[in-house]
Amino acid sequence: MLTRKHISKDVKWWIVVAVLAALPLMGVLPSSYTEHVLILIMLYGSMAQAWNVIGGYCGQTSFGHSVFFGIGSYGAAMAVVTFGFSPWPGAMVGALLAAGVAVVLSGPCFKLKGHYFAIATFAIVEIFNRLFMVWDWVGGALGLDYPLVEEGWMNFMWYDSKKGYYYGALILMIFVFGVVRKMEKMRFGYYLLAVREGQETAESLGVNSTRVKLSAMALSAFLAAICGAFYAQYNFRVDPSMVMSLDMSMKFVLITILGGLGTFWGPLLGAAVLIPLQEYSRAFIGGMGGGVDLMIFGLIIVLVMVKQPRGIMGILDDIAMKSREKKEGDH
Amino acid sequence: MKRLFIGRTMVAKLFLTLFLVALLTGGAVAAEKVIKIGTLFPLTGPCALAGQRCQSAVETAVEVINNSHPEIKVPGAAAEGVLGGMKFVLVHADHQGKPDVAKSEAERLIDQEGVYAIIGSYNSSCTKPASFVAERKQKLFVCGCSSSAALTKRDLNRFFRLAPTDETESLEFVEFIKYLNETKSAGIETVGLIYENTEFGKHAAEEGKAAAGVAGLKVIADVAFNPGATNLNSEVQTLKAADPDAVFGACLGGDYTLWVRTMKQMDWLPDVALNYCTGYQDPIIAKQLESDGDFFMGGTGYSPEFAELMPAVAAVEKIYMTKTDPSVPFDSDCIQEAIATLILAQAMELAGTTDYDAVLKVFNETEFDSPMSLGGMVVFAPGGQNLKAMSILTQLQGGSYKKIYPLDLADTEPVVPMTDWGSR
Amino acid sequence: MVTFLQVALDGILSGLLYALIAAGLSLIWGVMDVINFAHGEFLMVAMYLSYWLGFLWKVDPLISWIASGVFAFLIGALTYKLIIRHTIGKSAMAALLATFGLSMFLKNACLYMFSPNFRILNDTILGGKTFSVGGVIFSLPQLATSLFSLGVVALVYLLIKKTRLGWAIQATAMDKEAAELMGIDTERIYVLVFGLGGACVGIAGGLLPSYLATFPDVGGLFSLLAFVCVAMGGFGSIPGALFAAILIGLVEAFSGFYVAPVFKYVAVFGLYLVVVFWRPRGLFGW
Amino acid sequence: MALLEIREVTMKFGSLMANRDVTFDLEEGSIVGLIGPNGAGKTTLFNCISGYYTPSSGKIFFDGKDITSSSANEIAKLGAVRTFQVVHPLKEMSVLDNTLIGAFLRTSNVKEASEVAMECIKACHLEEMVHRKAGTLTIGQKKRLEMARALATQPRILMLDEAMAGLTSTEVRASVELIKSIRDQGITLLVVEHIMEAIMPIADKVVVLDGGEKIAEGPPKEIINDEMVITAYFGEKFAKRLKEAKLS
Repeated sequence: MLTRKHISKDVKWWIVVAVLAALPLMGVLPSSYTEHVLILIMLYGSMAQAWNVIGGYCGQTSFGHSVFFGIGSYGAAMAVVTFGFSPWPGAMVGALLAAGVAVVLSGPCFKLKGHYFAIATFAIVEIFNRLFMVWDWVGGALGLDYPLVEEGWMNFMWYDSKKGYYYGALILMIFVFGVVRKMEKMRFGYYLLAVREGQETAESLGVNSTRVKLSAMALSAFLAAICGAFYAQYNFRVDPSMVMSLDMSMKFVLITILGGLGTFWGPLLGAAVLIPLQEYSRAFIGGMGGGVDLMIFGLIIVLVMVKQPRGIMGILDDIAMKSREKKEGDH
Repeated sequence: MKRLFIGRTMVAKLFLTLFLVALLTGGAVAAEKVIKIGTLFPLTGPCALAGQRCQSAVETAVEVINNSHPEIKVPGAAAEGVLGGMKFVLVHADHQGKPDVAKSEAERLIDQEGVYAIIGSYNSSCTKPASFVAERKQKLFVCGCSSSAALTKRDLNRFFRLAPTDETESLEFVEFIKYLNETKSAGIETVGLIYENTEFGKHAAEEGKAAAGVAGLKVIADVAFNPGATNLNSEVQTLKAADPDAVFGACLGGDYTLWVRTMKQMDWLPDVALNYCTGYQDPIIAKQLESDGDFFMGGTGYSPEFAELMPAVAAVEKIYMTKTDPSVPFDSDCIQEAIATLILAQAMELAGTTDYDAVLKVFNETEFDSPMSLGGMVVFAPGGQNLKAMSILTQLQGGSYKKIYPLDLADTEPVVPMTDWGSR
Repeated sequence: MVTFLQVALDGILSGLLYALIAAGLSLIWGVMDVINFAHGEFLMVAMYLSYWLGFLWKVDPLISWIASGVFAFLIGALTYKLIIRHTIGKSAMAALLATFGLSMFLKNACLYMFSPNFRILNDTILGGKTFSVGGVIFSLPQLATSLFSLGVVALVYLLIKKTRLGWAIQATAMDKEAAELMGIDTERIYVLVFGLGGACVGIAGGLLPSYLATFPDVGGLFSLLAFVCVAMGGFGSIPGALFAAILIGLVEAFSGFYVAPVFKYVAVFGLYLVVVFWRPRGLFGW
Repeated sequence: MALLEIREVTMKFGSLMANRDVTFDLEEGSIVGLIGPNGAGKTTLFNCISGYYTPSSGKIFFDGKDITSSSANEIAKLGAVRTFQVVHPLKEMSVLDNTLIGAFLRTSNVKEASEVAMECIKACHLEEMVHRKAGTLTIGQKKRLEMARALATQPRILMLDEAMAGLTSTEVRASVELIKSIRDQGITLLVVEHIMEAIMPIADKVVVLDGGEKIAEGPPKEIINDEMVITAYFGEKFAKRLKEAKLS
C-alpha cells in the first residue's frame, strides 16, 4: 500500500518532467519569452520546494532564505567575476557555506516561537543585506557584474539562446524535487512531519528534534543556495538588494503557501500560477505605469489567503471533494 | 482512490497552465509601417518618480518625431515620422528598479515585442544587464541618464549614453573648488561625502573620492546611509563632527529633503554643498524646500533657467509638461532620455535606412546636431560615451537654478560660503 | 559632551516616534496574535491624508492628526472585517500573508493615485523650528511627536488596564471562548482593537508630514522597526514596546554616530537577536 | 540491580515543591503502579523520569546508567518510552505514519519499520484505521495509538500516563489485557493510573504519592491494607470497594 502510493505519484512526476523536457524539442515554445517564463517557473518552483523542506514539511516559517539564496549566488558570481573561474565549484562552496551558516544561525533561532522566530529571520536578512552592502570584497553596493565569457555548460552561460538555461533549470528542478521526494520516503522525511505535528511527542519517541530541524534547515539552505547560483548565472549580475532582501525571502514563502504548504506539488503549482501572473501582468499592464499589476497581485494574495489558506492544493482538494460528492449523489 | 483523483486534476491543471502560457505569447505580431521602440524605466518601487518622468520625456520626444512640429527647432521635428513617414511606436516596460527584471524585460522587448531599440533605464544597475542583453541580441540601446562611468567602459558596440558620468561631474566639482580657492580664496581643503549606499551612490562617492584625492583635497568624512531612511540624524551629526569645508552629496528624492532639513535642524552647513544628479535637480523638491533648498549646488544638464542657452527646448518642454502630473519642467535626467530618442531618430534619418549597420555607422561617426543638449552637440566615443556631454554647475538662489560654472556660461556669482540657516 | 547629549536626544526622540508606531502593532499582536504586515502602509496612508489636508486646505498636522487617526481607525476596522476575520482559526501564516498582500495593494494604489512624487508640507506651525538648551538642539516637530507618543501610549495603556472595555479586551486576549461565555462580544472587541491599532499609527502618520516627505514607499523601514520594537518588548506588552523603541532609537543613534551610519540598522537588528536569544519572549514577555 | 532506580528525586518550581525525596525501584519484567490523588506529583515525577524536566536534586538510573539530566529523546533511545496523559497524536499523519515514527527508533529502513509498526498496530487493535488521519480518531483509539506508537520503539520500559482515563469499561478491560500482554513480552511497565480497579489486579508493586512525597510502597494487597494509605488517600468507602473487587 505504502509503496504503491508512491509509485503512482512518481509516474505523474516523470510525466511532468518528460513533458517539460520535450517542449523545446517539439518546437512548442514559440518565443524565448515563454521559455523565460518556464525557466522562472522551474527556478522559483525549486526555490519554493527548497523552502518547503523547512517551512512546509518541518513547519518552521523562516523568512531568512534569501540569505542562503544570496550566499549561493555570490558563490557562483565570485567564482566567475572575482576569480575568473567556472561557476560550478563556486556554487558548491556557496551551497555548503549556506548550509553551514544556516546551522549556526538556526541553533539559537529555533529556541524562539511563532512571531519571535519569524521576526528574528527578518532581522537576519536585514543584517546580511547591510553587511554585504558594505563588504567590498564581495562587491559591496556596486554588486558583481559578469564579464563576457565563453558560452556553454562549463561556464553555465548562454547569451543568444535560452535552451541551455531551460535544460539547466529542468535539471535543477529534477534535482531539488528528486531530493525532496527521496526525503519524503526516508525516515528523515517522517521525522520532519513528526516534529511539525508535535515536537514533544516526537521527542518522547526518541526523535532528536533539534538535530532534525537543524538538518532540515541545512538541507533547505543548501538547495536554496544552488537555486541562487542558477539565478546569478541567469541574470549576469548579483547585488545584495537583488538576492538578499525581504522581497526575495517573501517569494520563497509566498509561492509555497499559495501552492500548498508541506505538499510535494504545492511549490510547483504555486510557481506555475504566480510566475506567469507576475510576468504577464507586468508585460501587459506594467508598462502603463502606476503599479496596477502589483495592485492586482496584492489583491490575489489577499483573496487566496482569505478563501483558502491551504493554497491551490487546498482548492484542488475542495474541487475533488465536491465532484466526488456529486458522483456519489448521482448513484 | 481519492489521492489518485486529485493527482489527475493536478496534472490536468498543470498542462492547462502550460498551454495558456504558450497561447498567451504565441500570437504573432503583424508587420506595420512603424518602428517599435522599447522604453525600460522603474515605473514602480523607490525610483518610480524618476522613472515615470523619464518615460514621459521619451513620449514627448516621440510626439515631436511622429508629428509635424515646424515650430520646434530640433532636427526631425518638422517632418512627420522618420524616413519619409515611418512612425515611432513605444512599448513601455517597468523594471521596478530590479536588475533581474530589467534583464528579462529587455529580452521581452526584443524577442517578444520585436523592438528596434531600447531607451532606458535610469538605474545604472539595471542598465548594465539590460544593455548587455541588447548587445548580445544585436539591438541598439540608447541610454539617457544612467550615470555610472563603468557603463561606457565595457567595450559594447551598440550602447550609447548621453548624460555626463559621475566621473565627469566629480572632476567638475573639484575643478570648481580649485577655482573658488584660487580666485575667491575660499580655503576649501577638506571634503565630506554623503551618499545612499546603493550602486548609484557608492559609485558616485568613489569617483568623488578619486577626484578629490587627485586634486589634493582631503576626504575627512565618508557617510554612506541606507536609502529610504527614517531619519538622517547620525549621518548629519557625523558630517557636523568632521566639519568638512565641502560636501559631495548623492541623496535621492525623499532622502535629499530629509538631509537638507536635518542639517537645518542641527544648524550646520558646509561652505559648499555639491550634488550629483539627485533630489537637488528635482524642480518640485527645490520648490517645496523653499528657502531651505537655497545655496546648494550641483551639476545640472538642464533647468528652465537655461532657456536662453537652449532656446529649442521651450517648445518641447511645453509638450512634456502636459504629460506629467503634477506638471513639471524638464530636469537634467529626463531631458537626456528625450534627447536619446531624438538622436535615435536623427541617426536613422541620416542613415536613410533602418539597417542596423548603417545606423550604427552613423552613431559612431556623426557629430549630431542636438539643440536640446547643453553644448548643442552629441558625439559618441568608442564604448558609447557622449563626448560632448556636459553639465553646468548651478546654485539654487531664491528658488531658481543660477549658472555659476564654467565661467563662460555662468551668469551669477556663487554664494560661498553658503548663507547660514539663521540669516536666511 | 554636547555631541553626546545631542546624539542621545536624537535617539530618544526617534525612539519615541517608533514607539507610537509600534504601540498599535503591539496591541493587535497581544490581543489577536496577528502580525499586521500592512502596518507601515497604514502609516503611509495616514501621512497622505495629513499631507493633502495640509496642502489643499492648509490644515496643520497639529490638527490633522485627529483626522488621520480616525481615518486609520476605519482602515484598521475594515481590514479586520474584510480580511483578518476570515483568516482566524486557519493556518498561522494566513493573516500574515494576507496583510502582506494588503500592503502591496495599498502601496501601489497610492502610487497609482498620487504618483511617486515626494511630497513635503511647508509653513507648518512647528516645521523647521528649533530651540537650543546649552548647545543641545531640540527640534520642535520631533519633540511634539514624542510628546504625542508618550500621551497616546499612556492613554492606550490606561484604556487597557483601567477601563471596563480594557478588561474586556484583556479577557478576550487571554481566552476568547471564556470571554464569550462571560458575555463579551469578542467580534466587536477585535474590530475595536484593530481599529485602535490603526488609530495609533494613524496619529503618527498625521504628525509626520511636518518633517518627513510623504511618498508611497515611506512605510517600509518603519514597519520593520515596529515589528522589532514589539517583539523585543515582549508579546503584547505596551510598556515593553515603549522601552524597546527608546532602546532601539538610542542604539540607532549611537551606533550611527560612533560606529558608522551604514551599520546603524545592523546594530538595531543585531540587538534584537541578542535580546531574544537571551530572553526568547522579549524583555517584558512572560 | 533494578532496571530503573529513582533516588531521592526532588523537583521544585520556584517555591512549590512538586516532588520531595522520592525513591523507588522498577524491577525488570514487572508492572509498577504509581498512584495518588490529583496534585500528588505523579505527572511531574513522570516528566522527570522521561527527561522533560531535570530534577532539582536526586538521581535517576536506567539500567545502571545515570539519566538524570538526559533529554527526552536520549532516554527514549535507551529504551524508556512514555505516553501522555493528554493524548498528542500527530494529527495530520496517518495511524501507520504515527506508529512508524516510533518504529524508526530502531531501524531507518522503511520496510522493516513498517512491519514492526503494523505488528504494534495489530496488537493495539487499530488495524482498521491504518490509513486514517490520527486527528480523526476517537479518544479511545487515540489512547491505543499512543500505546502502539510507544510499543513500536521496542522499549524496555513503557511508562503509561493515565492510559485508561476517559475510556469506557469495555475499553478499560481491553487495555488491561493489552498491558498484561505487553508485560508478557518482557517489557517493564510503569503505570500512572487513577482507576484502581484496573491497576490493582495486575500490578506487581504500587507506589503511592501524596503531596509530592512517597507515602507507601509495596504489593497491591499490602497497599490496600495500609492504614496510612487508606486514611490519607483512599477514604473508607473506596477501600471497601477495593476489597470487594479483590474478592470477586
